Amino acid sequence: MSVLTEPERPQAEPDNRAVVLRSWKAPIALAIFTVIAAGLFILGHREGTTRFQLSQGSDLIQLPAPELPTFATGIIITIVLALMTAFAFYRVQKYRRVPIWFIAVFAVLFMTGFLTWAAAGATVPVPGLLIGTVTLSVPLIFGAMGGVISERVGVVNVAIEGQLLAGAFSSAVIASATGNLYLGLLGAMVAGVLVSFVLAAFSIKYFVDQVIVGVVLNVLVIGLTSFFYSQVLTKDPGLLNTPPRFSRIEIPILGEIPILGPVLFEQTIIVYIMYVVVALVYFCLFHTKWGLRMRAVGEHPTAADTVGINVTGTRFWNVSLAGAIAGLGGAYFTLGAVGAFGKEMTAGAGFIALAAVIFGRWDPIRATLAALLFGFATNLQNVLGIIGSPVPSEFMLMLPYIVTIFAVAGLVGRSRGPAASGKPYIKA
Amino acid sequence: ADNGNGSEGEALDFTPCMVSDAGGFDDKSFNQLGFEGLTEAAEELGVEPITVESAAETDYGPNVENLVDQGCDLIVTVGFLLAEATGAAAAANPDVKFTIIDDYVDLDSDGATDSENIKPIVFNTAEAAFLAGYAAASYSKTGVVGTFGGIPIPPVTIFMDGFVDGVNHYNEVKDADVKALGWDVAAQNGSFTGGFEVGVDAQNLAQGLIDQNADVLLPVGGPIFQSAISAIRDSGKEIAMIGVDADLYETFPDGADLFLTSILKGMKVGVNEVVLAAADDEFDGTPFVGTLENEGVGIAPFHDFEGKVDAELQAELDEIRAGIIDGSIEVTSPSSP
Amino acid sequence: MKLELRGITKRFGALVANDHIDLTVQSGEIHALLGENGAGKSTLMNVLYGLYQAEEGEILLDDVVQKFAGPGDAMNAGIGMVHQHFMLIPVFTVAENVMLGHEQTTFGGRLDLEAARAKVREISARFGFHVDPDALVEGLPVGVQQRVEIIKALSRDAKVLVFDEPTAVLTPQETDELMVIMKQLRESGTSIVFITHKLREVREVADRITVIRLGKVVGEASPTATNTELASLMVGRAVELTVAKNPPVLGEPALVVRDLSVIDPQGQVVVNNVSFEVKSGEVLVIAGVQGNGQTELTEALLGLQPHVTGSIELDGKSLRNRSVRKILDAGVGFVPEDRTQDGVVAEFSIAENLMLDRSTSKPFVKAGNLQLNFLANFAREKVTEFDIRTQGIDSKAGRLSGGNQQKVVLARELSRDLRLFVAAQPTRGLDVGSIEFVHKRIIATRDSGLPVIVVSTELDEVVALADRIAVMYRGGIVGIVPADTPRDVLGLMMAGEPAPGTGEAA
Amino acid sequence: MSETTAEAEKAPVPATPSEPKDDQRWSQAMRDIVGGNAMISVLAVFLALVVGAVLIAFTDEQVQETAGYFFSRPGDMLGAVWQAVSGAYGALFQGSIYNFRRDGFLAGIKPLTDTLVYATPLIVAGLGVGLAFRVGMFNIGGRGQMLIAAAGAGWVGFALDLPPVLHLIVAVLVGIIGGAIWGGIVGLLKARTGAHEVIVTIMLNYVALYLISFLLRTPGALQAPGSNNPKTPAMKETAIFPDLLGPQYNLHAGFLTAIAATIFVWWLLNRSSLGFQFRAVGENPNAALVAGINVKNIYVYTMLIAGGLVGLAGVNQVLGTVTTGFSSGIDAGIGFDAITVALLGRSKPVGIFVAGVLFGAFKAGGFSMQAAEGIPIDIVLVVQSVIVLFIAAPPLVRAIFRLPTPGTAPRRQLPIVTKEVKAK
Ligand SMILES: Nc1ncnc2c1ncn2[C@@H]1O[C@H](COP(=O)(O)OP(=O)(O)OP(=O)(O)O)[C@@H](O)[C@H]1O
Ligand SMILES: Nc1ncnc2c1ncn2[C@@H]1O[C@H](COP(=O)(O)OP(=O)(O)OP(=O)(O)O)[C@@H](O)[C@H]1O
Ligand SMILES: [Mg+2]
Ligand SMILES: [Mg+2]
Repeated sequence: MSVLTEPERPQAEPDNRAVVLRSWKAPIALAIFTVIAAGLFILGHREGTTRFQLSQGSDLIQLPAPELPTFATGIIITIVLALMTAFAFYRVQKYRRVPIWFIAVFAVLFMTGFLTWAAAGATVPVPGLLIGTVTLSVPLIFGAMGGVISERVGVVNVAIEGQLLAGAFSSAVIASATGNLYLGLLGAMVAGVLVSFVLAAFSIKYFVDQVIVGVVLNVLVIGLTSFFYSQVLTKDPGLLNTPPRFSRIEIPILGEIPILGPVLFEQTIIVYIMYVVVALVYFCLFHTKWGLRMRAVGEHPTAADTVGINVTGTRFWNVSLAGAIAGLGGAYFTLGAVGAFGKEMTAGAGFIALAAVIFGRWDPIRATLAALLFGFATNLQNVLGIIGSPVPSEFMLMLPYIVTIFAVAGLVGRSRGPAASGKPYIKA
Repeated sequence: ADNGNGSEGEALDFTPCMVSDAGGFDDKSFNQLGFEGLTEAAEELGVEPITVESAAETDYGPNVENLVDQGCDLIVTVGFLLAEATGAAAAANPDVKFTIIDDYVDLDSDGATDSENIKPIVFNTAEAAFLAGYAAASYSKTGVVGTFGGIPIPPVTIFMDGFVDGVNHYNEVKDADVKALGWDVAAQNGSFTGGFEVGVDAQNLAQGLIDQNADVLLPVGGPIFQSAISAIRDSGKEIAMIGVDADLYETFPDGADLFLTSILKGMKVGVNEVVLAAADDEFDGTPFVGTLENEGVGIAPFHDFEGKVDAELQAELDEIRAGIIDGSIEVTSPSSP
Repeated sequence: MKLELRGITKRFGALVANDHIDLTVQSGEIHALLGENGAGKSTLMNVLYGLYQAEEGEILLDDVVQKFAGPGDAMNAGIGMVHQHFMLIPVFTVAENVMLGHEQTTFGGRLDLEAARAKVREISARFGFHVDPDALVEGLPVGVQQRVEIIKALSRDAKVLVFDEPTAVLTPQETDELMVIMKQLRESGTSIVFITHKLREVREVADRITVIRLGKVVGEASPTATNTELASLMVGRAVELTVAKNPPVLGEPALVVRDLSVIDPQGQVVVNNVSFEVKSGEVLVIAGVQGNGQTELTEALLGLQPHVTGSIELDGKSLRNRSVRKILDAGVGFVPEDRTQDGVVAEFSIAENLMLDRSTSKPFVKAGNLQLNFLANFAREKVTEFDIRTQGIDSKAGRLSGGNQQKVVLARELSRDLRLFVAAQPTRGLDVGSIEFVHKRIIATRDSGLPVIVVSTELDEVVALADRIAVMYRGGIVGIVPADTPRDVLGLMMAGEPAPGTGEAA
Repeated sequence: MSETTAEAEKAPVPATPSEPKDDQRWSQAMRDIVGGNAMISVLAVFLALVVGAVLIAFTDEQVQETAGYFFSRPGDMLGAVWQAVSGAYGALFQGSIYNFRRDGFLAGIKPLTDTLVYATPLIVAGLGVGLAFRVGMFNIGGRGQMLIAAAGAGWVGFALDLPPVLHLIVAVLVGIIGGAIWGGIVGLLKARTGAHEVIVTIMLNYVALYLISFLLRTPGALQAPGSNNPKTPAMKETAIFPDLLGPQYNLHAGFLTAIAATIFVWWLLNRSSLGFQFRAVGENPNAALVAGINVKNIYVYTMLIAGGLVGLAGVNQVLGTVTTGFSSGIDAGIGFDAITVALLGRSKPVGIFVAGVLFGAFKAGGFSMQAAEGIPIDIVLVVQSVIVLFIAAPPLVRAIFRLPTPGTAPRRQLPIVTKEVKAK
């Protein structure tokens, strides 16, 4: 037998020695954007100046509107972006992370450069851009809150689209028939809950794959609402499909804050409800008994069961709640924005909301931010289309979707959802 | 629901039918107007029409074929997308009459409609839009007017072409500098919602134009004008709109106070007349081209805006109309029929 | 509190997991429940805890019949349980886990985390635990997680405490500490049901022993009974508790590992600079408490870990930074530690599982086509050779019992042309009969002249199989010692103390 | 083998009588048939038709009128209900299988061939979605994949001049490759960055839509020369799928591609090495990883093949169904319908084939239902989704019909959502 040559000392040392793994994703993404910036701002040379309008005519406090020389600004911003990219590479080389605020600053700079370039010789209405961002995001945020709640409790909610559409439909019909907007809102919530009931019943009671139920429910709701729309609503639109619309309410004082005031505090009641919902979902999810229990059920239902939590009931009621919230989002289409129901009027917003949930890593605040990002990209497309951007309109229309792909692939990547999400809880 | 053949006692044995394009009959635009024209004619004749909606472009062929199966005598198809289906069915069923809106069905590109039994109904909307553009420019106080569309397809962009040209004509004549946002005629590029749904997108586009100080809006594309109304109401500013297809002052009373005028496209009348003619066995295949001259297109009265527009405006418009009709003012659009 | 179970019967479909079981636990008694895997112990306890509803029988506490609709009722009645598989939410903190289910709230419905923290600190202090109430459970070592489970039970004033195999994941030292705690609890009047497979522990703390086999109570025993007596009562026949093996015939060092470190995706160093070698014809057992880097070490050998530094050489050829496919092709046989997760595809047939890691090349695949006839013959052969108890080669692997699943994995790996065999926790969760079988095959593999690495947390198994023992602690190797090293020394090494006089080896 | 089977009985299993008597065996067989899958499917279709009937009756004007005086003359309303429902489903049948109003069998059977035409893209796209399901991936990107494929095949079809058979083959291949690339992007992003395929496929649908819209209105790209409409020219004769049954039927050779694709996917999944790896990854990615299967590559291959199959649906649309040129709506929602087809077919090739034919029949029949009875085609969506819901929940169907539960343990659903490989 031989003598071992192993070191005598225990090789082990404290366990929690952490090492930062080098991830080149961030610097590479920054590099790509820097190249795009160079391509557009410098090679895609545009002359003139770009005006950034910061206040609206009706604002109490009028901010000056800065004017930037387009080409010079483009060059400067490109240089700064290049330096930041180099710095990011340097950090990663040295095994350090690229901080998130760094990426945020980069993004804002890039966006400023892009706006300056695209709106050469024109005015960028910053408040309008932001107001549109909020309004476009409203249904997405409601939908995302529905998604967050449902998935946190362990039921994948692919049916957000169906919940939004059902909410839009019933709120239009009810508000139109009764003339009462609040009954319309209530109707939207009830409709969302009904969709949720089916989702819950099939996935919780019959253990049907949640994604299947969700997908099928979307089809079902599209079919039903379109059917009733053609067969019933169009026969008497005056009675059934001309709901009143919420008007904007300006909140005193807050509404006067420069830039943000008009963006956040001159909105319809649905938007204010949305602020409350987001805040409540955040607070309740992380700071109340309800939230603790529902998260437990979504993470480890058996463990929740062993401490006496009714898993099935918790899932059922929270999925229903999710439906109610998403239903409210649906009401925004009819009572908040347009004032009439149209076939398939949600046009995929539910899927975007689902994307926001995943992008926002199942966190209400981040999901809201993700929805806002999407709204911003969409509205940027609108605004640039009007200003007359040099890019063909179809490519502008693609923008929000491409931004989302970049964000999901580049920034989020593999994200960990609630552990038991999507899994039925089967008890002996 | 009986067996479709419309066998209602002594009534005329004539079944007029219609196929929508993917927009459906409630698109508040040409499908709907055509539909109304058809139903009114049918009522007048005392016959039962059959109408089917298409959900996708693969549906057109089967829908037309199914209507032939149902024994239709006249089939109205709506939109250029149905050209092939119409042409094929017309060739296969020479004794069934067809009418198509917004296309000539010239699949063999010989400059003429392919079958005798097809009557195209087309409109040179640009002419009317030109007038509306001029009126908008004249009315605008901010010097900015704007337009946006649903999807960049010819039946939509032809409005935008005419409108922007009309604004430019005003600038030339009056040496003014009214800006028309949302459409670049030369590049054929502009702002679109990406669909014909009323919704948040359309509202934001309208909002965006308002942010650019536009005080006359021309939303083109089915029901999306409703979103523009929402945006105008929300802005609280004094902004006028121009309707399309029908006189929206009449057909959409909720927004009546906002319509400076509307660009009229005589689809309802056109379809109505073709159906009645066909029922009387007076169908012929000569295309109907709606122009200012034959009043197939036109603009609606100013209604509530009568007092707010320039006193001379109506006279100027009449003059331009005459100019267009006699050819001294040329209005062209890549999308003109 | 006195606990009494009368005539409990619980069926899972056709399977009778508990068959009219009677059990009485006196107040202030530690009552051990013995039985082989699948005997029905956990099922019985889950019935007691209200998780399962029994078809027949009743539960009495202090002679009062109880009606438990769910665990909530059982807990309110004073029953607490430390589950075999921990019932903790990994992403919650200790305090959150402890308060879950009976949360206190303050103004506005806000969770009163402070109260929960205080409770954790108070109970920790009482039993000398060192548990940080704000630590995330997923970051805690298993031993500490178990303490959290105990705190959880105690925070609800449990009068009857069930410990379901609590020692399986503990070092011998930790086990001893747990024994002390159990005795402490007994002093305070708590009744305890203690489930374990380790006869030594039973004899140390139990006041009485009940043995269950195939869902029935087969007898009572006193703590003074011998190991052999208890084992044969459990299994129903005499069992061989040791593995017969010849001294190893050692060859050249075949596997040489130098300065191997593994960093996990979170950036933690999980294997820290280890070096060792295994000769042909030798079994090196890697001992240690679960979670000390053994898993990652074996995964690194198989190329499953993305961030590995150092060198791994098999027969002089480097295995590092090669794909799993290449490493398998180089002749590494691997029995993963988590059978159901990593070993078999439950929905695949036994035959398909037998070709799982040879799905790309001959003899199972020719020109992209599966050779189903060949596979069927092969599978039938292996089912016979490895005594896999099944309806047929086409039944799903998921339907097999744990032992038979393990045999499928063994059959698959051992039927390849191997140069090295790595088996992680090969007998975990198996009954005595299957353990015997697996051990024999491992020794046979060694005797065929292959280097063998076995990872095990069970001292019995370590001692039974090893030619040499490497003990891991917190990612490093504490020492490599001969097979005849005394158990208490091994125990200390597993707790991180270097072996006395290291450097000597068999 | 026989020995081990006998041995297996030693486990603490069932107290079933060792020798079932004949009648018992018979009743067990009955139970299996009545409680089994085929029966459930039939009943689910039946239930869905009942739901459809309720909606049809509910919105029928005649029924609403007669309901007003239901209590005085109930017969009227029942008659109206019967009228509405039988009329609708009669039209559905005549539009999808056999039209009695036409003369002769050859004309009467035309609807059945139409059904197969509609079934073709549903089958191939369903195969693409189902294949991804089997690997645990959720391909909602059918729309984008079809559009790109249609654009590719269409461009070859109208812009190139090639000899007859070759032209068709090249067009089909280019289309399939287009779909495969659009799908492959998803697989690649998932494998390399972990991006969730659900998000990426949804986003790529829109990107494809706008990309194609742009090309359609760009002269020199897809737009028909000399026209200002966003529409391509007609396909050249040489690139069109030939008619299978002569010109009086619409059935074209594309249907053969659906059969071929079904056989191919069956072979792939059940007989090939790659398919074995696909299934392994779908069922248990961790075990697959340990068994040396490169899970990331499998994701990429899956999405390539799935995208190619869905692409074939797009190819069928432009070279078979609508050969006169297409616009951006050419996908006709098939990318989404394919999901329900795949679900109904339980992600198995033959099941998908049958489901595709069923849904094709609904589609064909839906048109005639609309034309004959004025019932909006949306009702078909309702019926289809209700079928899938019921089929997915056999216990519910059994409960409704009070059927016995079959002896076997409940079937586990095929995996749908990716079981993520544990972080390594
Ligand atoms: N939820 C369940 N469904 C079906 N069968 C089950 C279930 N839980 C346990 N069983 C079966 O019941 C029997 C008893 O299992 P149990 O977990 O009680 O055994 P045990 O004695 O605790 O074994 P171990 O020592 O391995 O923990 C086993 O055959 C097991 O397979
Ligand atoms: N889901 C199932 N469906 C059908 N039979 C099953 C299922 N699970 C287990 N069995 C059968 O039940 C019996 C007991 O299985 P179990 O897993 O409890 O075995 P075990 O006693 O734990 O054995 P081992 O010690 O080998 O793990 C076996 O014969 C097994 O084949
Ligand atoms: Mg147990
Ligand atoms: Mg077992």
